[in-house]
Amino acid sequence: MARMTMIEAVRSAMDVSMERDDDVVVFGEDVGYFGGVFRCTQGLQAKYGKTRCFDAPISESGIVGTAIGMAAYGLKPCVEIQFADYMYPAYDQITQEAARIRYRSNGDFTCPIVLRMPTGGGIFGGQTHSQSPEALFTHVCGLKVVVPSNPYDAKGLLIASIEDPDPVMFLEPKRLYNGPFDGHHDRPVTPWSKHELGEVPEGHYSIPIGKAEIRRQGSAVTVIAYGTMVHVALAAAEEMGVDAEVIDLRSLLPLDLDTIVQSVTKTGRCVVVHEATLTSGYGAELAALVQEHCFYQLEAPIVRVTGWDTPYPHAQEWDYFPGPGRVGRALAEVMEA
Amino acid sequence: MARMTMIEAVRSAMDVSMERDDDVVVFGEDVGYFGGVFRCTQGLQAKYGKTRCFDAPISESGIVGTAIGMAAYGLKPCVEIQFADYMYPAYDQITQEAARIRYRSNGDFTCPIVLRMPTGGGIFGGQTHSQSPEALFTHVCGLKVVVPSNPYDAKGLLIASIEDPDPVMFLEPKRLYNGPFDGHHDRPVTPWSKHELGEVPEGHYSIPIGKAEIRRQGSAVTVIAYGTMVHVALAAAEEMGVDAEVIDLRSLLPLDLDTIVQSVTKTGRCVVVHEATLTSGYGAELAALVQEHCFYQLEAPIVRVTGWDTPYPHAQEWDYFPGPGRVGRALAEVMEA
Amino acid sequence: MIEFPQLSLHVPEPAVRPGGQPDFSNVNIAKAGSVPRPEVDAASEDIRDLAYSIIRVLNRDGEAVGPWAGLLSDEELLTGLRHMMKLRAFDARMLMAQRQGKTSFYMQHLGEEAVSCAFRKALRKGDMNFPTYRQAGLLIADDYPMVEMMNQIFSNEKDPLRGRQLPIMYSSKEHGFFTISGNLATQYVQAVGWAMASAIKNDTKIAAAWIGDGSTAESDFHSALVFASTYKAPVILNIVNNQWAISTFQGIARGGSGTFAARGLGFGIPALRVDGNDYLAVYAVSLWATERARRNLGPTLIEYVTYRVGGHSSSDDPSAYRPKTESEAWPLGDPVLRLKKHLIVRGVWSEERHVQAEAEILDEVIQAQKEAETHGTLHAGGKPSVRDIFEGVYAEMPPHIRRQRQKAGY
Amino acid sequence: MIEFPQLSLHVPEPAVRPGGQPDFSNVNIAKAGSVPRPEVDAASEDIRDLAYSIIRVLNRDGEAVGPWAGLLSDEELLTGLRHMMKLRAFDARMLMAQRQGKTSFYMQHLGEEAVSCAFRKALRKGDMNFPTYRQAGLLIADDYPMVEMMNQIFSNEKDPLRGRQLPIMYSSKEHGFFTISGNLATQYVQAVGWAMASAIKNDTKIAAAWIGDGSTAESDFHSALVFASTYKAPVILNIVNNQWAISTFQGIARGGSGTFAARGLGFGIPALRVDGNDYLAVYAVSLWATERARRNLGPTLIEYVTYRVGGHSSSDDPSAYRPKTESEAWPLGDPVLRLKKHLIVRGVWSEERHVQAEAEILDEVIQAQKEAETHGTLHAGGKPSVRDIFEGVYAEMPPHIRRQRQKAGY
Ligand SMILES: Cc1ncc(C[n+]2csc(CCOP(=O)(O)OP(=O)(O)O)c2C)c(N)n1
Ligand SMILES: Cc1ncc(C[n+]2csc(CCOP(=O)(O)OP(=O)(O)O)c2C)c(N)n1
Ligand SMILES: [Mg+2]
Ligand SMILES: [Mg+2]
Repeated sequence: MARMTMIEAVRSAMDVSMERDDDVVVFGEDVGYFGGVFRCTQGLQAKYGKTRCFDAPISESGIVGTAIGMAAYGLKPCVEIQFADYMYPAYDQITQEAARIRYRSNGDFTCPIVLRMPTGGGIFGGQTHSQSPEALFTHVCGLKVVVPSNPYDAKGLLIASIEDPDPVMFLEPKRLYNGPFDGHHDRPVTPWSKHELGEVPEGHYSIPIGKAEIRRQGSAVTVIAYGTMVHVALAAAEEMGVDAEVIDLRSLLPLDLDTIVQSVTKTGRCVVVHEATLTSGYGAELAALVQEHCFYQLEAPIVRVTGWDTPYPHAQEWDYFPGPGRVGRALAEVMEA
Repeated sequence: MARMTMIEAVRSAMDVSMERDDDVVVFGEDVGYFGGVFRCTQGLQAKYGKTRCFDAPISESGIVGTAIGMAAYGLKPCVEIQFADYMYPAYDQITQEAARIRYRSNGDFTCPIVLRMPTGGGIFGGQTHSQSPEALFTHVCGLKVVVPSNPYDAKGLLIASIEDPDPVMFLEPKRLYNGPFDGHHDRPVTPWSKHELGEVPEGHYSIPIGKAEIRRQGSAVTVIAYGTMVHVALAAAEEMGVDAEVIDLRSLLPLDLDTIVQSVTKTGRCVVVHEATLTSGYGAELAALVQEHCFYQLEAPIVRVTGWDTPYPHAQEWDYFPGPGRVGRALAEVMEA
Repeated sequence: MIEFPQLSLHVPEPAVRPGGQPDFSNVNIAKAGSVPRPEVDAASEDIRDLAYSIIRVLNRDGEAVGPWAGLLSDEELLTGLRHMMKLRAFDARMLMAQRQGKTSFYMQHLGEEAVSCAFRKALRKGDMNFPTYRQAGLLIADDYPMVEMMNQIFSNEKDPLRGRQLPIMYSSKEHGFFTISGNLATQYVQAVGWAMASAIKNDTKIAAAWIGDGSTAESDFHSALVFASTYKAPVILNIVNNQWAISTFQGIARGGSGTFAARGLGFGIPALRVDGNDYLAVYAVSLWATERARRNLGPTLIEYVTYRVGGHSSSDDPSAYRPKTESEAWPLGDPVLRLKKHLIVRGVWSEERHVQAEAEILDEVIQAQKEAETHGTLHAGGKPSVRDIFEGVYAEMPPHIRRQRQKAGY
Repeated sequence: MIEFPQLSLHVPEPAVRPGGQPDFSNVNIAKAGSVPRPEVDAASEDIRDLAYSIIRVLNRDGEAVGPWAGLLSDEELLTGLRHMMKLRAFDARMLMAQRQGKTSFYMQHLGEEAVSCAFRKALRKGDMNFPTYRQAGLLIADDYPMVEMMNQIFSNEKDPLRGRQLPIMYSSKEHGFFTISGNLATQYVQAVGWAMASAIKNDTKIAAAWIGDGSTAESDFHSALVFASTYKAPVILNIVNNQWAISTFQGIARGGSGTFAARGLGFGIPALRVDGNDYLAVYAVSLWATERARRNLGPTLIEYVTYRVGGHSSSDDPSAYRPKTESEAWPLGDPVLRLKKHLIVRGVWSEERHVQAEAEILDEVIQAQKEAETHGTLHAGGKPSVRDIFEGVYAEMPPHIRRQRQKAGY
């Protein structure tokens, strides 16, 4: 098995998919000749030709709009939005079109598209290169929302997304591209090659959308996380010496509620972590569901640890980012309650 | 005091504001000569001239984009989005621009704009004339989100919104335009002229943004609602004979958390009602906050009664709409738990 | 330093408002037959004039004249007339059904029948339209069953869209008719994507995008032109300029550009303007554009100059914003009457046969309606199921929607 | 029925890629002085040619020639040269500071200095720019203090934006410089709104919108042109065509239109193309356009033809997608060298004075940097407070943000 970074894993997923299925096409801003600003599509144009992997004009609505048309024709477009922060011009096409074409045509037309988008902060990208807009997708029925936390999952989930008959928002935590970042920004980064989930098969495999994974078994408290926050949560649990069970959701919509309910039923305590702003973030939905389904098992209020309700600041990045310190304090708070 | 429908109240708010302040301008699709498809701006062009009230091209992004520019100049634009369902092309301007201009310029520039938009279903408008996108705004820091439930509030809150120094999303539940609709679609509609909150002063007054109102005192269960659902909740409480306290939020962001916490602390039970789809709806945030702040007072899981997680269907409108039957059953469920 | 005077805002207004005399003297109408017909591989910069003129075939005397004439046989023209008459009769009946409460909403084509009916003739099986709500002629002229359309309009138990969509928001892949969106303009760029896909797959099918004059202001119009221009997509970019967008006259969307067709010029896309009430002209121009697309020469933009005679929709009363008699003053006449006259001049039609055809068509529509009504109307008879709310959000129903369906009792 | 061949997708490509010989022979460059100068009230349809040509003043010999010449005094030109040199020196230092880790990010103007520096000269106090990240010349040429710019770049304790914004995303209402957005094109339509407001208030101020060639593909570009055209807003719509958008050459955004200026023609907006590396030409065209706006004649679109010599940003290495020597082959030369030569030809400047000026300017920049650094750099010294994260989201801090600030310990 090969060692891959998350970038390589994502690239490999597209490569494998394009190889197997002529209908898979890849396009977006700078993805063609150059291979994308994060180099995720590097080499694909050379290998599959410029009508299957090409540069698009800087028009996110045009990219998604044409992808929808291609999908209606019968292709399977897997497009890149350069940063999740730039998906907003396409929000109309995503939510009013892609999400509802199957429904409104009663299956006469469908929309199997994937929108890949680098997400989250931690790279001093300021308010326009750091956003985590997942909750703006989870409120929209008809979409699927996937957030991998490691190379192995990234590849398996991306292949599953490309093969999925419905539109999938594929959010790639850019701070994880090169290693399992745990929020300790002042320490050297471990590369994926040193992590077991950096072991990625070269060929085809897929991971079902809608299944969470328990990254750490524990019995004292359940931490629900996804993307970068999985690694932050693991670090916090270790550092606090709390017997936490850490769930990596992987897919937010559909959600693996069973795994969550089982865990919280066991632990009686729950912390939800995400990088997006607090109010109306996906953590709200998770907290609402947990209290609904585990009310009688809960021994303490569910605590949310999230980005603050402010834009993502540039200089004060590490005071904004919900790092292991804040998650650790939340664990302590929940355990004491 | 005059009797006004909600349409007249909204119109009166704009009239009073334009009269008092030359910097208030009103524009949008069909709002000029014709006075808007719901007639909310009727007469304003004749009274204030066509450079203060005018028709805009069908471009929601252009409408909001130019409004932002006007606000940067020093005007106070109050624009109409013909249906909330059509705000999506402007979502980028709303969330990435209007919401952040004050913050990113450290107050050098500001964005005092109001976006009025008819919201919600109940008029057989299908999936593109029925949406309730409030949660897509409440997740965006920098915006304020207001939803009135009656003519008196509509006028006072709209005046406050126009006078507010920050961008306000003003969602007008269109099913309430002509009367306090309680979800009994098979019964004749009571007009606002028969309702005490249809009494509206003709002159200037304002209602502070961020203060909820208790519409019905009760001690057994707290129902949190806004817009049309306030009337549905009141009907359900009456019909079930449950001693419910019904809170009309009026403003979702900022939220009057104190009123909610006080009420749930008293009742120990809570039902949240909205018309938008369930997952990641604003009800999730409310449930998350209530369990966080009232955990030890809660005697039953918080129940959410909402639109289903599907597009708003045309023919099955009344099976989708969370009417008094469904709210009533939720009250019973919570009381029995 | 020069002192400049105070600025003032220019807000365009229509020539006349209710109470005024309709006036179309500002509409510059080329004589029938006067506009040249370039080769389909003409360079866009050599045919810029076509964006500012109006291609017309039928003259006042009902004769077909000029270089764009002569493409259709008697038979084909008779069929075309029948399509337009059918659409008109269908519209009248459905508008009435709406007034009777059998459906919630309706949108008619009165005065614009030639546009979609004649365009459809230039397409082939497998081509795809991305229509707005005002191109039902594409279905009628492709013999899509009227009963199906009505089932959709009535949201009844046989509604192919199971009650989910607003009336008239049809969908038929088989008939090359993409599912209509209630959101304006979104489909315009999707059409370009569909056409790009056909080119990527080295297929021979082409796409047609549709938009109204008012909706060209939307952003997706721009995206469509950008992508079509860059990738030379085999797509026809249709703009139906029926002079109005609800209460807003075309000047608000058009601004200072003179014509909507001119928008194409900024993209190097050949742009033609055509008399949208002239069945022959619409067909001729459509055929020219489709041939360009099929020969991989890229997109063509067509502006159809027509007039919306009826209200915007069943919710609209145009007398609030334009003179009641404005439609009578419209200088391009009525598409049905003009083709009828041409066929009479051609000697293959008569007043009597027209009256008879009208009766036959009405009967056909009434029969279809009767059949549709046996399956229910919006508030009576057979309905789609509540289950249908929950199905089809995804290919496979996820657990949370299943839970909700159960909660709803289904 | 005719059989048509298989379609295929056209994907535009630049003439050369890394390893190839730079080739700009396809760039059609008008002779300096050859393009006529119409009256500012010319009708847009009478000056369409200006969208396909290039207005130039400085010829190869450094002389100012033709109808667009003769507007600036020696003094003014010397100041202009100094502005461009200052911008260039500033860029060089700040790029170095970025490499040294004093800031996270930088974007330079190398090769494009004339555009923003000369345009600023055509504006008056109170006018408002809606710039992109590549118009810092608007600040430099308006004598905005370099120390302030550096404080912002270093996100230090004196950063006027309190560390909230990416480096170089300046804001200065006082200097007519709207807060820069990281989202492309959004500001283009806001500029039109600002100009409309000025017209609504019968003011005399005008606005300038700025966009890059690649970003014209964004939807807001269209909204801007629609609104500017309809309401005849007093706004200058600037397109800086520096040939590249990150790795994507201008052909991807431009498609088949020939030029970006041509986009204006579809809206009836007068559109001019100008040699963006010619300070005199940029100024002359800017003045023409601002006068049009001030006389309430409506918007003008200007395409500045220039070349991005450096990387897109400090994160970019252009040698991955274009020949390393491409910038040397760029036929319009270097704006600083061209103005320098002109001033020498004019007899008011010399090589020696230039070298001396360079040294003076470098010193000035270094002094400013020293001062700025006493207030801190991104990772060292004085910083904005954590409190600053929470302030300014709203005019008044709502309770939930106050709670969060407290939670953060501030
Ligand atoms: C995004 C969006 N904005 C607004 C509307 C409301 N609306 C529906 S039709 C219409 C007018 C469209 O006019 P035009 O494009 O000229 O088409 P026509 O109705 O004349 O065929 C408007 C404003 C909508 N459906 N979608
Ligand atoms: C909405 C949006 N999409 C994508 C980006 C990423 N991006 C930043 S600059 C850039 C290229 C812009 O090129 P151009 O408009 O030519 O301006 P230039 O950098 O050449 O001055 C891209 C794609 C962005 N900032 N915003
Ligand atoms: Mg129209
Ligand atoms: Mg560029």
